[in-house]
Amino acid sequence: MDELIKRAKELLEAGTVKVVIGYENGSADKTRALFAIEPKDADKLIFDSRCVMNLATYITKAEVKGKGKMAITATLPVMRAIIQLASEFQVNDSNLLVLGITPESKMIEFKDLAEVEAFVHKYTIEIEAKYSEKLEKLDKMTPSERWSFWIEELSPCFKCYACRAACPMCYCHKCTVEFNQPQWIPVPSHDLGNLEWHMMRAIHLAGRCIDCDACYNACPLGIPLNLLTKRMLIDAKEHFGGYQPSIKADHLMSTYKPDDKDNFIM
Amino acid sequence: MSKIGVFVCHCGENISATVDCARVAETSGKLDGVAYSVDYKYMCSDPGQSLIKSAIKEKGLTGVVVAACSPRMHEPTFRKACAEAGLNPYMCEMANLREHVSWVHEKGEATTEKAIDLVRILVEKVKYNQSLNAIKVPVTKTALVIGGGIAGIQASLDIANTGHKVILIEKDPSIGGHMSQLSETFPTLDCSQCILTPRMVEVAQHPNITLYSYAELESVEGFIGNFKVKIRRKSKSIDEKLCTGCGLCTTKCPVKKIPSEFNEGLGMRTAIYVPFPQAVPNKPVIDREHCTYYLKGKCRICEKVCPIQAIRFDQEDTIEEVEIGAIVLATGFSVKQPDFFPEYGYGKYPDVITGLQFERLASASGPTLGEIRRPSDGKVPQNIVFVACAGSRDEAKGIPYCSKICCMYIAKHAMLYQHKVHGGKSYVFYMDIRAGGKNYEEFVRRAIEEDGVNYVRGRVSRIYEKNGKLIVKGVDTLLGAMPVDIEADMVVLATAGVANSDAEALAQKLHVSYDAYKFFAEAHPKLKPVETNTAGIFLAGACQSPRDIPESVSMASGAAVKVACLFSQDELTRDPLIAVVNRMAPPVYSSCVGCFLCVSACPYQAIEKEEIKNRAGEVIKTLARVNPGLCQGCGTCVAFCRTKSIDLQGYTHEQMYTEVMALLNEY
Amino acid sequence: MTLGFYPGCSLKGSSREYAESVLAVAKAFDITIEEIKDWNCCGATAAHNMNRELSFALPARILSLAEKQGLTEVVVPCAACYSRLTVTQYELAKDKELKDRISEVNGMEYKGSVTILNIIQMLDKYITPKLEGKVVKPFDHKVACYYGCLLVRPHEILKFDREEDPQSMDEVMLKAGATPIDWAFKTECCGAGLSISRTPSVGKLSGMIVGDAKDRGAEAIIVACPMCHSNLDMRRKEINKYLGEKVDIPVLYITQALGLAVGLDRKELGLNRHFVKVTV
Amino acid sequence: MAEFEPKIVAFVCNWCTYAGADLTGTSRIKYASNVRIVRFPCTGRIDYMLLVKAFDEGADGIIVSGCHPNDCHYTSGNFHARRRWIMFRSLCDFIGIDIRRIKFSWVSAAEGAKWADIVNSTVAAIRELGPYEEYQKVAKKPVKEVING
Amino acid sequence: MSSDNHHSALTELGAELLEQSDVKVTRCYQCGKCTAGCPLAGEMDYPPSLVMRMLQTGRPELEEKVLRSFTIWVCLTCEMCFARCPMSIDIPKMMDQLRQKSLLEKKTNRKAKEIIAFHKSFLDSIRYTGRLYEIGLLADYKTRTLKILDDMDLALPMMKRGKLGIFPEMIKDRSGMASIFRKTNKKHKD
Repeated sequence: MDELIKRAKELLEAGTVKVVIGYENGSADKTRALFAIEPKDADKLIFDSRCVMNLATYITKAEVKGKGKMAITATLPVMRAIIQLASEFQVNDSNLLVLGITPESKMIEFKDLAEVEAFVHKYTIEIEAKYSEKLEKLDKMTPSERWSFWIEELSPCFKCYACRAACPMCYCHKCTVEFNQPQWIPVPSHDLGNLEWHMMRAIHLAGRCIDCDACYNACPLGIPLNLLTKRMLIDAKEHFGGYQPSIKADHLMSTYKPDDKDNFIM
Repeated sequence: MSKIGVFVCHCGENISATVDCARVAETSGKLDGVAYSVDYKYMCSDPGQSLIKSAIKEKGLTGVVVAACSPRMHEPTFRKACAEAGLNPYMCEMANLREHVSWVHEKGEATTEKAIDLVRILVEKVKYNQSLNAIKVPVTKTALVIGGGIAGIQASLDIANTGHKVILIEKDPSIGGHMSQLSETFPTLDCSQCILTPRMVEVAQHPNITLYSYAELESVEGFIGNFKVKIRRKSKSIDEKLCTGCGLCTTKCPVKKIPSEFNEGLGMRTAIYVPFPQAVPNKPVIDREHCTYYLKGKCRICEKVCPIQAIRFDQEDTIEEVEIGAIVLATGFSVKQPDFFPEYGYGKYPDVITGLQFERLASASGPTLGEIRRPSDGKVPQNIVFVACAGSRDEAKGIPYCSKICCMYIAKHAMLYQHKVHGGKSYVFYMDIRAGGKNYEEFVRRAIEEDGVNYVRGRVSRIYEKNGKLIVKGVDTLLGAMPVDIEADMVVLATAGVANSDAEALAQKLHVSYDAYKFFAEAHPKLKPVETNTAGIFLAGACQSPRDIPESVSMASGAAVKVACLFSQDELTRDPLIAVVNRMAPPVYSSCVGCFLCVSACPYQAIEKEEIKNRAGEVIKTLARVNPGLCQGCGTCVAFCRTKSIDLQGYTHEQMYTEVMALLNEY
Repeated sequence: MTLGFYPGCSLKGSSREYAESVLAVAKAFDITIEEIKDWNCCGATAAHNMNRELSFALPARILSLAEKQGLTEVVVPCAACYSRLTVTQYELAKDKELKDRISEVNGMEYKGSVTILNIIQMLDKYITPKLEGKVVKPFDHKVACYYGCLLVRPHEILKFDREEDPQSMDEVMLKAGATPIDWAFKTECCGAGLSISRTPSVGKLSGMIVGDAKDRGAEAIIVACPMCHSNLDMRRKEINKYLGEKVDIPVLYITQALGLAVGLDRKELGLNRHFVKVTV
Repeated sequence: MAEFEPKIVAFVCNWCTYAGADLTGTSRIKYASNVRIVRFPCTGRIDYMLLVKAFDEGADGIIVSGCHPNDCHYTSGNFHARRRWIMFRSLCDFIGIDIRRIKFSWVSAAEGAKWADIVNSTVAAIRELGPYEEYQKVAKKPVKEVING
Repeated sequence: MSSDNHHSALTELGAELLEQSDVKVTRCYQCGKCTAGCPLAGEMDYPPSLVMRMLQTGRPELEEKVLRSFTIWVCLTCEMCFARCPMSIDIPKMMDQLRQKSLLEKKTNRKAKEIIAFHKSFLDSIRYTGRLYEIGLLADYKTRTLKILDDMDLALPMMKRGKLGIFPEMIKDRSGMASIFRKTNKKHKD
């Protein structure tokens, strides 16, 4: 990725951006986020198949944002997240420059976010086959079986919130779980509280999740919590024709159509 | 620590008949935070309210729960009482023990338990109520009256005479409504047009009234005192300022065979037409659906004959935008049309007609100049049958209600027939004679005793033609249910009065409630008969339910007074039950992260962006802010906000959460 | 194309010409008719007058047999049988307890999966759409289409045509080249079940029907019910007595009239079996 | 043994269903007393988390009811609500919450009889389903046990 | 808990009619449309609307008169009254119920003898053969009513036209048929 390093250096040298966000080698053959501030830091930039973490998580963080204009190494999921965040007024052209990496691992520098959006729209979000199978299996179960499945799966969760930290859409300063007047979600890691936390997270991501699986990858217990968001993704498609992150379009769940289905309403 | 007072009302026996009110009061008294509880026969009465007021003062209550009827009925009453005793009115809540408990459940343990539950829920809610201050909004002192029948005319004149501006819109080319179609009026038999037309002229000439005929409501936004209304003025295809109403065009128009709406299809009109000679405004419109020029691109005869070149073929609809403080709905009613009575052959036999058609036959200005001649061959019917309740009181046909005006107009019709056709025989098939009204019963008696109308108690099963006669198969239930067949020359059906076909759409535009039959709903069946559930919108006449002329007129005057009361104030107060975005100490300022997804969820465009700046004037945070003037308090944003940063006063997160908790804890 | 067939008792006896004409017309349009095996009487008026359970058990047995035989659609030409079968299907669908009880009484499972067609529905679905070009001898007569009671009432259950002034038969006859007249007795009762036990009443009721058809110039009365047919045809003596004159307008089943229009043989259609000679 | 009496919570809007339930009373139509109504200004205000809370606290069934489409006092609160219900209902189903226990309905201010029907049919349906023990088993599980276990 | 006590205004017979045929007699407001359209109202001792009124009163002697009436037997079930009833009262279904009660309590009207005999002959025919055997029906009916000569003028021409089968059509499962009659006939023996 010499091209990436070269461009990052140029941007930092010229002062066009104050920080370049990308990946570097971490311990145990893993990659971690790199925040290049000095041109020389850019030498550490890498990009390969191990780079799956969603870097968009960082662009809403005050510590990063506060440094000035950012450039970011962005794979397709990262770009999707960026567009969704732009639609929610969290980033804009004045504070973010995108150094895109195509699915073919080629770098493209985008003039602005509108270009990023156009690029993102070339690819639709598709649920991977292995997940479709799992979802289908769950659909075939009786509600009671699904209930037991989820209670069992969610039971070990001790609310470390790694899923929340890894999710680019979870940028709220004060999450609902921290809302204590009233205490919506019970604090102890109890089956009920776990269930409510994950249900709430899923519904908050309805129409917003860009299916990057960062939450699942971050979970130390390997809980398949991305199944919940994938299910919401399928429902959005089935009932409302789906969605694509778009800077200007109205949000799927804050709008409606007069003919939304109501066959379940008496 | 809360000091809450619980006041349990017996509502006479309405509540106490099935709920043990003393036990409700006693049990509530033991609830945490309740300082005082009592039951009383009529809590809304003066002594009842005094009981609340003195308790507030003496016990230093911080909150009040009145367990009585629906809050939709008396919440304002009790909040006012609290305010008078120095307690913030929004610290008062009501538990609905009447409509939701005593009236819908049998006497018993479970019923009293439910009453106690409802009180407990509200006690818990009140603990989280906050003192709120009413919002003040200005008033635009112009009224919009929709519908130019007798009710709309009366309302417009009354409002205009109090010195306020009125805009009256009428969908037809002329005002006058159904009343202008009537022959004589019961119970006095004075000529309908003779008493109506002077009022119509007065409307046209009144300096405070702007009349838009051939116009319809396009849209409404805003709220009481501050409506923004768009009016569609349909193109009349003439220049109204130039037109003198000479009528030359209407005599020369070659399309002459259009069934006249005014004559209920019994007469014809031209494509460019004035609906009737006394029309106001007395200027023609072109009916584009029938005009040869609009259909085929050729003709323009009216344009050629018009002495002052007032025809405008290229005229388009215009949209008028006006600011309005109050709206009076006076859109009237319709009568059921053909195919509704296949067993009576309406629409199949030309001599089976509706009551409204009979009015046109009996009217001196009608197609027969007031002679009763049947439509098929113009003969004077020697035997005539009037069928009451044609559609009304007929659950199977979807109209279980009584149309109210038919009993009287049938008596009038039969009487007019007997006056006009000497030696003719008339029969009225009826089930009950509903003649409650000043001089009404006497009028019906006159028809029977003096004019010899044959009243037969029973309903007609079928009407069919045989050898040129209409065979009416009826029954006389007073003769041990004896079948009665009558050979008639003409049959008049007292067709049910129904809501207009566009009533539902109009109600939805205005956000007023309507009943199962699409008649507009009053805010309270007894005490708020001219108000709707939407503040600032009032009802007059038969759009609320079928009613006769005197009732429509009184209702119109009632609505006009309501408008005048509203316009007597320069400012209105509004409940402060609106959404608010939370604020916190710096550096957070608010838990709102400024995603602004709430903006598109808001039905009122009431959410704006607010920038928080530091001393240097730099924007450090952008938050949502609710415009209190625009917010109507639906709470759609509240349930949507991920960070729970917006809350709705009066229905806060804590209040609703607490209610749910209280609901089930001790179920 | 195979269609289930429930003839009912009349079509095997006093109204066999109805069955003959139904089968002839079906054959002419390549429809294979498969009779329900070992079918029983629907119970008619007698059963529902005398014994409610029996009045559901008998039709339910017929429908169970049809289900067993794998039939999905059954045409029931007799209006009375059509009414009984449809009412039973409706009541059993509404009341599970009754359904279970009837299955037990019959010793047969009843699912309620069969679609019941009356003769007009059958014609509308399978024959009239293919009629164009097949009408070789248009039935060029003024006809009074007589629906009777049980084809259209109660609408709540049958959901066929409309109760007052129905049109479906008129439309079929129009396509067969006839001129249906507008008349007043389309759905008045002919006396039906009282034919034998109160013959004079039937003479009067049927008389009014035939009288109105005559007054309005009908050349034939078209029916779709064997009971209507036997009253209007075989009771002509009593009818004429009531009317005080000899009226000889023939009464044809709709399938007979349609059969004539598409050029079928008069005998094949059973026209020779009528009491009032078919002159049209 | 006494018949199981389901606990039912109704979340209703003020302008249509609450008023409709008032009309049920004014019309003196009798219905089952198992239901407790919580009044909201609009179905748009109904937080789906409150539904979950109702189950947490022991509800056996829930009714959510508001204005028919186009009848909303606030123009579109019910439309927004409907869209959320579609997603929420599906999520509940996916999690294994028994969605037969959540009844959604439109009841207008004129439909007093419909309200009685909705309550009665919901009570009958929930009675048939029995107490929501499956959920309660999880909700009532002591916290300690989880920590130790 | 709620109760279904709101039918308490009904008598025992009224409650039975509601239970068995969904007819609530108090719904009738006596408009008479059923009578006006009934083809045989003129032959009834009490026209349909009067029957409704008699039942509404709840007076035992009037209920008794209804059960003993000719009306319930001469009713043709033509469904016209139900079709036009503004209150959708299913009078024909109610008539079925009244007839069966009248039979069960042995209160049948004497004038209805022939009608009932016909129904019985009809059902007997089905009971034994599964299908209607028209000649058998006629013969049985004539023995029951002693109306030997009625309709004889029809029989011969019918046979000539092939409209009367000489032998009965019999279904195979006749024991099944008999069992159906047995099981549904617990209440009344004829």
